[in-house]
Amino acid sequence: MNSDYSSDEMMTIAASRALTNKDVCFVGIGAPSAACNIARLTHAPDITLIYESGTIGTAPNILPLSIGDGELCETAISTVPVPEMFRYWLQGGRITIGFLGAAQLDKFGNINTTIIGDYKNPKTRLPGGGGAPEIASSAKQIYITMKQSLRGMVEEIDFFTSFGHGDGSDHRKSLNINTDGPSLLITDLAIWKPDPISKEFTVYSIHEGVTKQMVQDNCGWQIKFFENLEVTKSPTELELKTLRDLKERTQRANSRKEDN
Amino acid sequence: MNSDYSSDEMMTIAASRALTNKDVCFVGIGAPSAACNIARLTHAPDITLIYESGTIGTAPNILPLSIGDGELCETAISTVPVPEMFRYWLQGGRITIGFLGAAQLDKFGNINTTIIGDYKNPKTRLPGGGGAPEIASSAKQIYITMKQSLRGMVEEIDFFTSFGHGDGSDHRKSLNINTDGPSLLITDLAIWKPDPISKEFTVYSIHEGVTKQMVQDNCGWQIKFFENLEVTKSPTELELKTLRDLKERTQRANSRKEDN
Amino acid sequence: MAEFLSLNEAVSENLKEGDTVCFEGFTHLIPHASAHEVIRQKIGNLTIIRMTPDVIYDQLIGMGLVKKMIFSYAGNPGVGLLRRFRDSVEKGWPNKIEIEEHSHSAMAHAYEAGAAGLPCAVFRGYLGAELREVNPNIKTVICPFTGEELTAIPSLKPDVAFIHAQKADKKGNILIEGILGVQKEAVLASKRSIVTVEEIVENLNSHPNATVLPDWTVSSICHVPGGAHPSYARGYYKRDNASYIEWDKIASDRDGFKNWMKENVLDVGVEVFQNRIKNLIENDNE
Amino acid sequence: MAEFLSLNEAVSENLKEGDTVCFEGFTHLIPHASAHEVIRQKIGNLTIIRMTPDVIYDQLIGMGLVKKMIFSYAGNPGVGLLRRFRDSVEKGWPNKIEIEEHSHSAMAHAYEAGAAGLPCAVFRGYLGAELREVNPNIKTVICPFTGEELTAIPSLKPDVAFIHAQKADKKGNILIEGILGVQKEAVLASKRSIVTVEEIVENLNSHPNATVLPDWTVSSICHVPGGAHPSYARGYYKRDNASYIEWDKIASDRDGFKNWMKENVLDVGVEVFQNRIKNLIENDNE
Repeated sequence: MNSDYSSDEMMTIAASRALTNKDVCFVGIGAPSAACNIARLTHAPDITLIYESGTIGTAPNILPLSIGDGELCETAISTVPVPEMFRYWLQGGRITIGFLGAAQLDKFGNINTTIIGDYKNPKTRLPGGGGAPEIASSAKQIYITMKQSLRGMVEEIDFFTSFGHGDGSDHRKSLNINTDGPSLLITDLAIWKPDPISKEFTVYSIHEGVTKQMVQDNCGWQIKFFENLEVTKSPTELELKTLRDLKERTQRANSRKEDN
Repeated sequence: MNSDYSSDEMMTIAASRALTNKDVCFVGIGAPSAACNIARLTHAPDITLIYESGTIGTAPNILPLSIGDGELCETAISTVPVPEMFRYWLQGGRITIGFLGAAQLDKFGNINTTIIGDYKNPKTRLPGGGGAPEIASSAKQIYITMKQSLRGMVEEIDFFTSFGHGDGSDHRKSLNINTDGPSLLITDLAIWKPDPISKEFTVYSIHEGVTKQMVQDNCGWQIKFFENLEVTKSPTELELKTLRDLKERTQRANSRKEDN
Repeated sequence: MAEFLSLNEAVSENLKEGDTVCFEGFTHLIPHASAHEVIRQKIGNLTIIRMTPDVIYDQLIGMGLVKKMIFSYAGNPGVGLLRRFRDSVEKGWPNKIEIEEHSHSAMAHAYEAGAAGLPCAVFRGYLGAELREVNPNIKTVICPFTGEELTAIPSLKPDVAFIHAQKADKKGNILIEGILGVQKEAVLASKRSIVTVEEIVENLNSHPNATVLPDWTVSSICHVPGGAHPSYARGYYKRDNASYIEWDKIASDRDGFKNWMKENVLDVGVEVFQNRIKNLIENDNE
Repeated sequence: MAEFLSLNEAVSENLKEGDTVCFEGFTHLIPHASAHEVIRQKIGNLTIIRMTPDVIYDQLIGMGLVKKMIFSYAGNPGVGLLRRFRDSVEKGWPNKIEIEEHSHSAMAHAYEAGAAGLPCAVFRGYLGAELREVNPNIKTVICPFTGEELTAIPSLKPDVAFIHAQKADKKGNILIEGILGVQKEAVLASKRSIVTVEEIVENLNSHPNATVLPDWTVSSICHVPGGAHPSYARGYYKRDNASYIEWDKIASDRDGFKNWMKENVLDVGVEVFQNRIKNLIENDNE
């Protein structure tokens, strides 16, 4: 067991463990990208990673800084035009896991990355949805990763950028959305799964060294816990080394570029 | 002047003369393909030839036997998937001339290549429309080439495979078809253009050595002639040599393959 | 995840009596060997789909394995009509197949929509064309912005797609180069797919934007050199035009057809294909 | 037929005050030099379209040349938010731009439909998403076969498209390789198009299925080595990540922004781009 790791590292590694060789992941930049590549470099070498820039089956040696980095194309099985990516690959139902982040998230996995405040006169204008609205409905399952905070995990989001379970229970089905929706939330403190009936994100596993109170203190809604609450295993030496090596390679590659 | 040529050769060469460097032609196999390539090899070296197999800007050294011959791809600027060909290139309105043939043709340029007899119980089942229904509506202009016969040029076609001018005059516009439609008919005996008002194909030029009576004898409807009827210039030495060389190269290439 | 199988196993595992199936290839890369294997296994009652049904569809129809055909151009390219198809439609021999007829643009759009997971394809088609009077699967939708009436047809979603490609790598990724037709769309639109290939290589080493089907989009891969003959495979062998011309004569009468099928399809195995291309191998010095 | 022009001439001939214009590039091949030329020529009142507006759109907005933006993700990739865009939307400086906001899938479909000559794109989109409440250009059509409610948005048909590509041949055919984005669609959907290229070569000698825009689909071609910087051009130079990170600071206040624009855009010419990539040239030995 290794206790010398950050909560960020724990989050990334916990997310990587949820992925398998059979998954076809639509990967966003940041924590999802790191998690997917750790999975690929450890227990799931045959996982398929797809970035919305059109790169299919990439195996980057360093983490891309943007979804369109050259590294993604050079290591891909094929790079297709962006319209094809969204038509044949996402809408075509070929993605098993869509990885999303959130500026605001509610307990039903609904996500806001559009605005804080009012849409017409926003307090803060965020980047917007990008691929998320259709990833949320077309990927078979949605995994969400984010660091917990009272500002981020809220009772009510300001804008429904992408639909999770709506008001919960069978709200998705009632809108003819036939995919599973958010089925996993991995934060820096815990792993959450939707309650089978209400679809409310419920704490399933708490990362080693974290208390229930810490999870609640960093979440804006009243939390529920599954009965048989588990403890997330700390990162193994291999997981940690793989993640750190990847980050170091990435940093080295980027700084070398600037030194030239 | 050279009078030692066939009416087939005259037809192909007359058709080639109607093409310019600025044209983007959607080419069918047979006489259209020969005409387009003669134009390219004589007065219109910059003409763009597109075959529905997805080959854009081809310059075949021999005539293809099918629309998907390897020669077309090897000499093309680019070869695109067939759905893209029909979406971006034909439906996108980028084709200036669509070249069509016909099993049956009426005086308004409507074409049948589907059946002789009744659709459900045909006397003769023909190949069908292929690309023609949308070529007829999406290409800016339609050129038709066919050998004249009473069976082929009829008062009433058995099936509207592709729409020409319908019942004539503004019938196209009334169906929201905004392209010009059939604007030229080149047969082995004459060149025809639509009457500006009625849109009925009217003889514009008779090939040298052909009489009005011969044109009428090989056409199933009562023909009209333009007032200042012209005589189609016989093939020049260059045109004839280019056509015959092309056919000879084609034959040689094909027979060589069988000799192997 | 693609399995490497013999063609015999791949066909019997993936294709069932009554299935809807396409064998795609646009002049180039037509999967002849696969169609012959289906004929040997006598899998019948099929609905067959193809933009340009030619010799292999004439054979499937003549052998009585077809219930219905969805198509846009039924001819022997560069030669003429399809005699077994005509005999079925005109005279009902060996059975009268049902036909659903479209244009090329419609079929290409319908495969594309199938690959895109949509229930229908929307395009500008059939303006003034009579097919819309005889094919109930041609309908319309109105553009909610311009009011234009557009054409809609159901997307194509076959049970099984057969294609032939140049290469697979050891993992099962498939490379197609040259005239691409609708093969990628056909595979992505279908529930299952069987790909015969000329060659299995360590790495595809392909252009980044080349047409590659990842291994997990394909059901079975079969190594069948020459499997497109008398169609061609760019980089491997040329089109056997003589065979296409001969077909017109072979198919011209019922007995001649049956004898030819017995001798050249039923009584032989898939291995004959690699002999058939021996004199057609592409030669760079030529 | 494409004309070879200087970028200065190409911009003044093709782009007019009030036009609808897109500068496309998906991380790769973003036409920075073209946007800077438009800024120097002070062509304003523009409707700008882009899936992923980033630095150049921040610059166009900050310089007051934009009336409206149609987009799906407005961020500085890998860095953060767009400060000039935010200042316009949140505080109205230098003017409050109008926005029409979509998803990536919607924008990609809308370019594709524009290239395909259709009035609208039909897809499965925005299920449960709130953008459909605030964007009146998101409507529905019903599939006439299944009854499914599908999404429709107007196709994109800009007046002018700007893209950057690796190569043009002497005739004017354009080659794009690597991450392709929506550039081909953007050019085919637009009335006019300007392509800056790294290199003009005798022959493209490209893969048969490479992405090539024939010369007659393009209005003007300009030879601008480095014209994508700080974006990258596969085979030529790498992405200048440091510049993207710097931009966040430069754009953080109005005066700093204006000074930077004067010094690095207004007071210089297109020739600066080839110097900016000197330390980023791709090196095969690396």
